[in-house]
Amino acid sequence: MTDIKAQLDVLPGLDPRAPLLQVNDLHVEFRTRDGVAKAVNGASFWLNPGETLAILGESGCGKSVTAQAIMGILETPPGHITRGEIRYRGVDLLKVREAERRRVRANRVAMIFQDALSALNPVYTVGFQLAELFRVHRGASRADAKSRAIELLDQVRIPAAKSRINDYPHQFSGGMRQRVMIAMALALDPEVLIADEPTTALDVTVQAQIMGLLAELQRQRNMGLILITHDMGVVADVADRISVMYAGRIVEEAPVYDIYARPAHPYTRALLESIPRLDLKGQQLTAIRGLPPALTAIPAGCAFHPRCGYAKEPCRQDPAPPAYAVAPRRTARCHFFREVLGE
Amino acid sequence: MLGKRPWRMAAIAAAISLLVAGCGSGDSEDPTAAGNTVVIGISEPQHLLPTNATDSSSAQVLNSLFYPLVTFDAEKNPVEVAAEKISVAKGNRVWTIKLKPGFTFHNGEPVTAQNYIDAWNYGAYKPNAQGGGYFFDRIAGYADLNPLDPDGDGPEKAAEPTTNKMSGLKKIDDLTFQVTLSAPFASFKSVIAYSVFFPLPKAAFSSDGVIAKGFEENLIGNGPFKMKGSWVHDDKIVVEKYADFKGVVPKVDGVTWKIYGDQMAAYADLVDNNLDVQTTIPTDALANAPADLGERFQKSENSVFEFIGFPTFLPQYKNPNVRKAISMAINREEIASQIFLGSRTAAKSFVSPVVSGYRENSCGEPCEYNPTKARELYQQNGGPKEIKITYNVDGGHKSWVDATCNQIRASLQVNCIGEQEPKFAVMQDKLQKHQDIGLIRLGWIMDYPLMENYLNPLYGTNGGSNYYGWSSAAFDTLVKEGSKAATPEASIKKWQEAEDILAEEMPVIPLRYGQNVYGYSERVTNVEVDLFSRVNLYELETLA
Amino acid sequence: MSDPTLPATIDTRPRSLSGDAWDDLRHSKIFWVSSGLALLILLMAFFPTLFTSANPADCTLSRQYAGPSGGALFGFDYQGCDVFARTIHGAGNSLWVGLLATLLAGVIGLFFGMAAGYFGGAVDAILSRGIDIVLGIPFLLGAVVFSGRLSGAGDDGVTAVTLTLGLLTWTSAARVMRSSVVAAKGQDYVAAARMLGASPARLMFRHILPNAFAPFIVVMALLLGANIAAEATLSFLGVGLKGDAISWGVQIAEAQKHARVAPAPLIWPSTFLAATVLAFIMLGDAVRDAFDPKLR
Amino acid sequence: MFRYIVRRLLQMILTFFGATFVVFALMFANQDDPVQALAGEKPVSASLREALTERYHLDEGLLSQYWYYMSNLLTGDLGESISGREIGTLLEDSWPVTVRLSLMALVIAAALALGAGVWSAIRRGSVFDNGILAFTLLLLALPIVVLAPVAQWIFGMELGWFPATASRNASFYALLLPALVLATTVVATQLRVTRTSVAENLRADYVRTARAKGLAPRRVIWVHVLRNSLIPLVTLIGVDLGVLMSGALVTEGVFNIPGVGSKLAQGIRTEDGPMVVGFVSVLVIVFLVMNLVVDLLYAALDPRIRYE
Repeated sequence: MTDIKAQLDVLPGLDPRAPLLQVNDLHVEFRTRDGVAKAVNGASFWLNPGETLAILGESGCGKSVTAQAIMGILETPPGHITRGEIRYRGVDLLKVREAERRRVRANRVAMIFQDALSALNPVYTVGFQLAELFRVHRGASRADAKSRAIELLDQVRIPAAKSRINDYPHQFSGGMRQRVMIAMALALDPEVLIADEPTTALDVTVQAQIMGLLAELQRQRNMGLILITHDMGVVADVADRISVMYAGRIVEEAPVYDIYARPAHPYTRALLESIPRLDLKGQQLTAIRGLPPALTAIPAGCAFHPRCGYAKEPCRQDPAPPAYAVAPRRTARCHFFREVLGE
Repeated sequence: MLGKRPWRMAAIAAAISLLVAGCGSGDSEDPTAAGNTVVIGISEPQHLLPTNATDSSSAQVLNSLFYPLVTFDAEKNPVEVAAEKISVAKGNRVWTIKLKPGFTFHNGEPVTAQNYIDAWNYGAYKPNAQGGGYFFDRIAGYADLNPLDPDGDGPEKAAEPTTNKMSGLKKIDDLTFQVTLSAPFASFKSVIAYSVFFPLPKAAFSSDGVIAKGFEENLIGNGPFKMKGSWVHDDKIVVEKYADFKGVVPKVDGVTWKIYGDQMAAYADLVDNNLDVQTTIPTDALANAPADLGERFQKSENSVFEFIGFPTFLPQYKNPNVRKAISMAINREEIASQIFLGSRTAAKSFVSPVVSGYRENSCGEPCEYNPTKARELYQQNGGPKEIKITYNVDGGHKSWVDATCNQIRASLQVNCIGEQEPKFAVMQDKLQKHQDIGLIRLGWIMDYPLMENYLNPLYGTNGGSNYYGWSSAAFDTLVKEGSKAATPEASIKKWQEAEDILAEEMPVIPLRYGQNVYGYSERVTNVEVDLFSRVNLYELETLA
Repeated sequence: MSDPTLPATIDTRPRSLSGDAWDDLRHSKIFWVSSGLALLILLMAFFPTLFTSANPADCTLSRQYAGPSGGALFGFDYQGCDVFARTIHGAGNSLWVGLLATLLAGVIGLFFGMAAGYFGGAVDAILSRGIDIVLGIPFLLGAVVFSGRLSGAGDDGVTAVTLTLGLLTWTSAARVMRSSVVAAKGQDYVAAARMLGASPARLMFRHILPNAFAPFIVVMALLLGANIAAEATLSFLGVGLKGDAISWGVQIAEAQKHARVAPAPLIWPSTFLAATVLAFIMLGDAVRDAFDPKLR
Repeated sequence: MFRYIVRRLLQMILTFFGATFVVFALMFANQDDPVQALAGEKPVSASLREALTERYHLDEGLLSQYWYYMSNLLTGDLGESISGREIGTLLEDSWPVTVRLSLMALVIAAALALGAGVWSAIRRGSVFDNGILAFTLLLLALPIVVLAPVAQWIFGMELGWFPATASRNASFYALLLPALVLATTVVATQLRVTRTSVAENLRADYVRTARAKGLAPRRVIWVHVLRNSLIPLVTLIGVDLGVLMSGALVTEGVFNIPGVGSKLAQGIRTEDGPMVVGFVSVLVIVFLVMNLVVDLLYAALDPRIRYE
């Protein structure tokens, strides 16, 4: 495995001591005919090697857009990054020229997507799509690339890898396809892996296998993993830290056990309460009142205030609540976080 | 399956097809470049066997490969060429033709009387279905070779001809033969000038009365040029000078007959000097020809006669006055100058000026453009409210028919439409069934320069092209008497009296006489085009 | 009473494909320009007298190639007819032939392509080979037979030309439809719809058609342009419109012969024809983009 | 797959007979008086008419005429055209130049359609996109009847870049102008279809994955997107080749190329049944083969399409 792991000096100025990935006050907006949709409004988080950060939130809260912004595959127009930094090992990727940025993609920072069937090119064999990475990034020969591809399929535990290399995506089951995606992402031994709802399209048993595989591979390679999901259950047993996202902002960030034990933001608390639990069998499930705001018209102040039980006057005015330090290595953007914590 | 790279697939496919496209580059050398030879444009001849070839293109090619018995001088009188002497016994029925000695075919065979007799018999013999067969119908014994089907389309088939030799042809000696006609005809000498009467060498026949396979592609004639290579269909026919030719020797060493499917394409080559002579410049190019060619754009007489026939079997056109009124409504000069840009001249009589006996304006007043009188006469005689002029669409007549209709509409204040028929045959068929397709556009090119060759076929009761059902016994007898008359001058007097009846009855509206409108390149000079639209190969010269 | 907690700005009206499409179309400039142009031409086709009072058939040779004067904005042609009047009056036949022939070809192409693509197997074999046979029939032969046999006396040949174009030009549309149906048939949503008990007809037209429609619409829009232009080729070959029927095709076939001497009688009808083709194809594009959710 | 090809070949034979019969029937319906059609406007003598009617069974019914034609054909004798020329030689004379001309036109059209189609799909709505759209529409709207003579006049006679006409074995260069003119009749449709298909595929998820794999935009388009969007273009190319062969009538006329198109037109005008059917039989074979190749290409391009 390591022979191809030539540590290309992909980017000038990489500082091994700096945090693996640091996103500061990221703003992304989409200029559409119906007005400007502010998909991300100042998201900030960081990631260290070997650590798993879960980004949690309802669909439409900007988590996928954030991931794509990090990878630099946002389609501009209509998507535009208006402010903020994405620092990989100290280097702000937004300042880097596209040609060099491309060398980071899949090489140092990789990504896997939700629906593997449509994410894989239907008209090329799985082997071709895997070997392509080695041929393009490492200039490997056709034979070398093919053997590397087979090795990768073994690693993600796809049976009879040697024969299946020439099969097409539609000949694989949902779980198998997701394993191929993972193999593709890990091909060049990246330091950061962003998984955008990797198991949403899969049933529970396969989900567990995939998450298990991810965790195992992460440990082996001491990789940083950003897990984007809306499923609280998956997060609990995999993530080290959780950032809860709402209307394009990180409203709360904390180690996973603290959040489950004592959430500091009303939205987090509401999310936790809406998880169906065995002991509440037969009772009415609690749901959060209302709908997430349209991104073209995000309410002033704290975006959650129209749906928040604790909302008071200050919550409704600008500026939005800052990230109060609730505890060491833990923040929440709520003026009344103590009240939320207290109960 | 097809490999991973779609690009390799596409590149291979493109390469193969370009290879295929490029490989047939063959002889793209420019035919005009070679020395003292000329390139003349023709359309693809249907046949080249003399007795089967009746279109002008094949006539041109045959004229280079064979030596005619007779040709015409400036006054259009027949003059012996290959024949030494052509004499006729009293009664104009028995003609004796004596050939000039010493002539040989291109394969060395001497030219004898038998060659002519075999060729003419072959042409007349019905099963051979030769296009020019009807030219021999005057010779005695023709009927034995062409038994007619007793009941037309009925079940009975025509009987097989008993013999394939016409009784009227008799060999006197090696260089003389005698032709006996079934009926006296004073001007038979003019008839045998046509290319149908060329001789055929013995080599042409694989057995008695059967043409050898491939002979038509590699003709052997007795003319000033001989075939160089064979007839490349739709491409070209190359002929070169025949060394020991005893007749008048042409100035050029060879001719390439270049075949064109479309006259405009030929004109494009002419302007580009890829083509040396084009005998008929298309009407569409007339507007630019003077500018493109300057004084290399010329005109000369030919026998084309264009007219409109009245369906006299229809009630509305029975009255001659209605016919005269319509004729007076047409301004022939304006159409000739505006539509045909002077390439046609207005016609005011019923035969072509090229024949002796033609009289200027024999039609008289009905052919003069006089809209007011025309409208009066038309309304007095209750002409029909709508006039239709039918024409076959593949002849390029649309523009002048529309113009004529516009004139009739303006003069007679009646509606007039140009009606297209996809094919000439469809028009003919409807006429035979006396359907009302209105006035019919017709044209005629002579076979031989005699008034009779206009009067009989066009206006005779059973004339081949008399589609309008007009017949007059007086007219027929006058034409017959003309044919039998002792001297050509007597024939002409009779034929002119017949023409006067036409002026009275107006079965047709004479419109225009055609002209050869031809052009040549900067490489040639002395270019003349004769009555039959054939280039005079003997005078033609290339500039050094 | 709307729920107070809902942000006022969310549009609560029910959203349908056509609703979205109209929303989309309203904004696109191309849509307005092309539909305006198309409307103008349709108006010209049905009410020529709105644009010119001159009689297109009143031609006198003395005015041959005369320049523009008075009502005749484009001058006079080879026969001395008013080019402007003939172009306006020509719109009727040209559009009539173009639209009808394309409609006919579209319907046949749709059914052949859909059936061949959807049923596959024997049906596909028969229909596809049928398409090959029709492709084999030379265009001119069809035109000659139809114009020869169909048009009685006095008929101006419009039905013959429309039938000729309609019955001979649907093959490429059918082939493109078949290929997109074959591709679309394999998708999961079709299996799902079938599992939900959709009848083949519903499957074909409710589910497969919208997804297989994009390339088909493109080919059809182009076919409209090609058919209007083909009418000129038919007139040139002498099997187009007959009698004194006027159309751009007849004008172009006539003017083409004298283009070097008098380009105007050729340029104007060709420009009108190009503008019509452009208008209908841009309109087709705009509508197709709007109705294709995937291209949103 | 092999069984599929065999089945398709069997179908070809049936289609071949079907096509020849249909065209024979059309020619029969179109037949008024072939003898007169041959003679043009000259009168036809009764004896000549009877002889030709006898030789070509012109007076017999459709079925018997078709039977005569087919019995000859099966013995390899394509028969004689009414003008008396061997149809076999007619085919040999006119097919080569037509194949070269239509292949050249097709390669030019496909290359332009591919290049411009992909580029205008990427730059949807840009000046290039609309410019190319307007240009191809102008080509489409200008009837070939106008385009061919104008092209010949400008490029052939005035500027002299190309020879004004081309002969049967004209050089590659001489055929370039007619090929370009012919290409205009098909390039518009091919380009539009490619543009739509590529635009649609650019939206697909696998394109996002390809970008996420750090592939250069060129590779994303020309490797990943293209192969998914080729099916409509390939379909059209299959159809267009045959159309170019039989439909090049006007272009062949203007450039004096004695190809299949002009021979067909001549055959139809002179109501020459055997000749037209001879040509159409070969044409139908071309269509059949092309469509088989296109269907096989479907399977090659899109693995989800399988033929048993």
